[in-house]
Amino acid sequence: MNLLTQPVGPMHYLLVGAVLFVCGVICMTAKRNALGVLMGIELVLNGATLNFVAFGSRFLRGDSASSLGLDGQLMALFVIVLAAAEAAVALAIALNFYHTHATIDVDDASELKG
Amino acid sequence: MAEYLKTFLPESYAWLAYTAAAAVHVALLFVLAMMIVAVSNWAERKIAGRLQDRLGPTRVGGRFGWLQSVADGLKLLTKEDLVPAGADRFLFRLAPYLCFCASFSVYLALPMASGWVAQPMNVAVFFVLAVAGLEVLGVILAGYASGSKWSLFGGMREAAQVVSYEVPLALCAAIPVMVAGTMDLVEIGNRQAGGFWQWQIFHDPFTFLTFFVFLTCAVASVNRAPFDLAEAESELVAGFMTEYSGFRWSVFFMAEYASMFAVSVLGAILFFGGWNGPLPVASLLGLTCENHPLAGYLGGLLGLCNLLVKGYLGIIFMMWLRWTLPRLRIDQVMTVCLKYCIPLAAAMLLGAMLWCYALPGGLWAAVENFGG
Amino acid sequence: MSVAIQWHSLFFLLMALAACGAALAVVLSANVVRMAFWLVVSLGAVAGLFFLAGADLVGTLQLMVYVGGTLVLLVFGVMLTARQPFVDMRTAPTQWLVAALVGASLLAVLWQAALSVDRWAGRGQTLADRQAQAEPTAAPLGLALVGVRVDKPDQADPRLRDGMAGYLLPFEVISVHLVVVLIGAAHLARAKRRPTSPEPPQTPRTPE
Amino acid sequence: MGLERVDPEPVECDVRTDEILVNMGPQHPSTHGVLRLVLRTDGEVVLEVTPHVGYLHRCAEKIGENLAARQWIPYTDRMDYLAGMNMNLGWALTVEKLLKLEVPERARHLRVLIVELNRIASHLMAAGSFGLDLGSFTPFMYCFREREKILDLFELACGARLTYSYITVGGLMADLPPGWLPKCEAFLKDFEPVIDELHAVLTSNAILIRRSAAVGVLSPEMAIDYGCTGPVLRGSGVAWDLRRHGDPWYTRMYDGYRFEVIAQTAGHYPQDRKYPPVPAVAVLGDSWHRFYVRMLEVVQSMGLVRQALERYGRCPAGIGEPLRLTQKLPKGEVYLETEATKGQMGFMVVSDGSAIPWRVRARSSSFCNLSVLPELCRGCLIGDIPAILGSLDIVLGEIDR
Repeated sequence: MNLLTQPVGPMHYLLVGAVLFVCGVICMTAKRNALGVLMGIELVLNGATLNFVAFGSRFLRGDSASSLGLDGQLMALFVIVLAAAEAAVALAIALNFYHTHATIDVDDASELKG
Repeated sequence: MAEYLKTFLPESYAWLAYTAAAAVHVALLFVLAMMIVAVSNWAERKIAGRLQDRLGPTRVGGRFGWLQSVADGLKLLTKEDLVPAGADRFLFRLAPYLCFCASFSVYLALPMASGWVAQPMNVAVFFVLAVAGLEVLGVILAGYASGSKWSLFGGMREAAQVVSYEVPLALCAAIPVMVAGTMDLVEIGNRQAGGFWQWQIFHDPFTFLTFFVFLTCAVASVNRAPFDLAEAESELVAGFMTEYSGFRWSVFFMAEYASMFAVSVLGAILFFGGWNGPLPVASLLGLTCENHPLAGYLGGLLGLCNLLVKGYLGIIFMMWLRWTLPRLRIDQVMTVCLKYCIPLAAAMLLGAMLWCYALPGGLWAAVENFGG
Repeated sequence: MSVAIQWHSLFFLLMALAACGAALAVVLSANVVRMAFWLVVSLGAVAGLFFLAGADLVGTLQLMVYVGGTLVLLVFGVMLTARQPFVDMRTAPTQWLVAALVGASLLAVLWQAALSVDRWAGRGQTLADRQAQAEPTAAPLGLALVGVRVDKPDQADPRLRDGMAGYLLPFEVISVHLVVVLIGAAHLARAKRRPTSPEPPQTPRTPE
Repeated sequence: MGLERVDPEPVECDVRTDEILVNMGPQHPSTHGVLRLVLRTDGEVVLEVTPHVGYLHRCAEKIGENLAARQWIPYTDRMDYLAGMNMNLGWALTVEKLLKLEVPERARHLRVLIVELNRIASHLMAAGSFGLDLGSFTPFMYCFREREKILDLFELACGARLTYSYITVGGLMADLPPGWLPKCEAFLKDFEPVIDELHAVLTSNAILIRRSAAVGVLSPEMAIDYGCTGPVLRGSGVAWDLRRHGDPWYTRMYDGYRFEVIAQTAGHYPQDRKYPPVPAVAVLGDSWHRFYVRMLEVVQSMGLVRQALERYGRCPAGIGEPLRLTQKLPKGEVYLETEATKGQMGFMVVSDGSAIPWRVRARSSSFCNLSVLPELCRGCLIGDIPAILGSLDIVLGEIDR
């Protein structure tokens, strides 16, 4: 009940962000499906965005001093928009790879190995 | 409401008051949405019947078949709920509820009269558009999880169509937002109080034209004919709903009607004054909160009726379209969106922007200025 | 401070659990469509967290662009590349082990870092205090994007006060970047063959 | 003539994905019965269509070799069940030609009357279901409403609404009941404005035009090569109608009747009243033209019905004697094609001198019309398949027999 009775601060957001970030990293390293890797990247980006919003939120901090203020939210906006662009390009690459290799297993993408 | 309930309860049970208040709000919204679904279902059958020179339902619940929706619901509830052998069972079962959640969450931010909104929101227009667009995820998952190629085609079509039509829809919604200067739906509605000449559709020629682009995109984004490609009966059997039966199918059905009404109400608030009638009857009669809380309540009720009528006009228009027009082909749907709707909406945005810059008061003010 | 439940905290807990649980499910599910589904849940819950942090514009944008656009695109990609329905590519146990080790150590570092600053815990204010400070963010954000910072009128540096602290340039850069990326993605996704039909029947799909 | 052939090369599409093999039918809503199409598609683009027939095979021809000639009439009803009268007529004329059996003048006009009414009913069904295939439900109901009125007339005449067995070898089963002629005239009068309605909701509907114009273009050469007949052939601009160009044994039934063969020759359709113009996007031989030909033929059939009504009324009583079941057929063989509603319906009878034919054969018009489907559908979109199939207007009962 401790968590329920005390107000939420940026710390709590950071913890959630950390979990998302780590899940994303594991996805990126462990998944063999190119789209799985892409999903890992999305998770990582979201974990980071969460931190930006948490630090930028006056609502959480309660004090406006030394806060990121609106900059945090602006960063979050940019991350979201850029993630959309990144997903489009990554998907195009995955599709192209699929046409040439008939699979999207990233372990098969090894032509550039010496 | 929670504060009112709290007075009856000891301090340590304050949470009960909040929960009860929340439950009542949720129940109200849910009942509203379900009533809309039930009435729309009946109306669709009746209107289709009349358009096709037949009577439509006449048996259940009296001469006009008022209770047909109840009978339909009972039938669907008692039908067997099949899951195909090749389906991804988990996602297959979940997909209808995802659709349902998305289209009902829209009601969270839709005001039903001045101030009658579940969650007042600063970015309500944006929120409504965003949440309404989430319905597509349920459809895609349904199409994929069914393990049927027809369903897959339906899901793919829906994905392509809805993601494309969100762009012109958002552009069209941006124009009244810009004219009103706020994204708060309550505020937008209140700004159009007065009379029908204050409605935003009559603000300037650009908003007038925008409404028709908005109408096209709205019909397309809720997948109604002639844009009902995802469930194109003669091509894809029933698209993403092919493998669904019984209750799960009816959940999709409810989601469709709920989002139809939501988009109609959104259009009504953005362009047709929302809860403000064509003539300012409520303020003429003095039905405002300043006079008496009860009078304010009555005025709100009047506004609700206004909005419901406007929303239903939208729904009836969509039904009329559905039972009249043939279906477009997928490439033609995309052409309509990319080659016509988006450039038109963009041009309207530019035009409305210039108009707002040159004649800030809108057409009515411009006429008055000219006369004066 | 009363012992009554803080509703804000309760909802935060719900959303946080949904986000973390779904993120874990993304890691653990083998089927790529289920991964996409859990990702939707996770990102949706993150949008909820944004709302709870008072960032309603960012939350809505997350719902619209991320969940409604990017993820639809992703699921679309999954469908296009699923050779047989319900593909799963198993990862070797040793790779899982390495990934788990990396993840666990990273988590430990981040966890420690988050807990290390006491000021971040957010103790000491009531909800009422915070609600007094919360204000709509849509208009200031929009103004900041076109270069006017209404939230920082007391800038010491006059250059920053005159709009240099705004985000007009990044905004423009990102707009151009988006256009370039979308054209590039559309070009990349096309098959490298000359279509023989005079009018291609399908245009490549791009997100908004 | 400004014809465009469909590019026979498989269409290259932008975003290439896996080829999918899809089964369309035999339980698909728009395959007009139990047709099964196997589609090889790349996304929405159809690379190849293979029709599979035979789900409705009932050994009709073999049955005909074990029955007296007149007993086979009910089986012809069940071939093209949307135009039973035309099927009856085809078989009756074939056997009559073998027997050199003349029918009385009153029976001749009654046959024209009934057969053309059935043609209207069949074309209405084709037009309505074409609209339905393109997603427009309401015109289908309008077409059905008018068709019901024709079926009511048939019910009055012969007691049946679908499988009539009315026209028989040697004449007809019964003369018209009293009061039938005014009812038929009333129907024609009511029907006239409905045609304009149908033109408004179907023929000149912008979406329908865009869905069907330049879709499934069938060149006249290809139509002839594949043996396409009826409205499908005429939709490609070939003015060929067996009622005018057929066997004399058949064409003399229409002696003295005025009607136009509906086909776009020299750039325009024969028109005796105002119809919606041919849209600029339409290409001769596409789905829209096939549909349009049927709509115009309905009007021609109405004219024929009017003429037949008048002539029938002037004839003395006597509609012929049905052939006795024990009557021996003369030795020999006869093949006769008639202009049924879907195309040229041919019947062949070979007799060894007994009352029961030695060999019976039916040449299905829908079968030949369907055979061109793989050519028409190559490279189209999935949404075009119902449009093309609907414009071919096939009936599986006739294909599978």
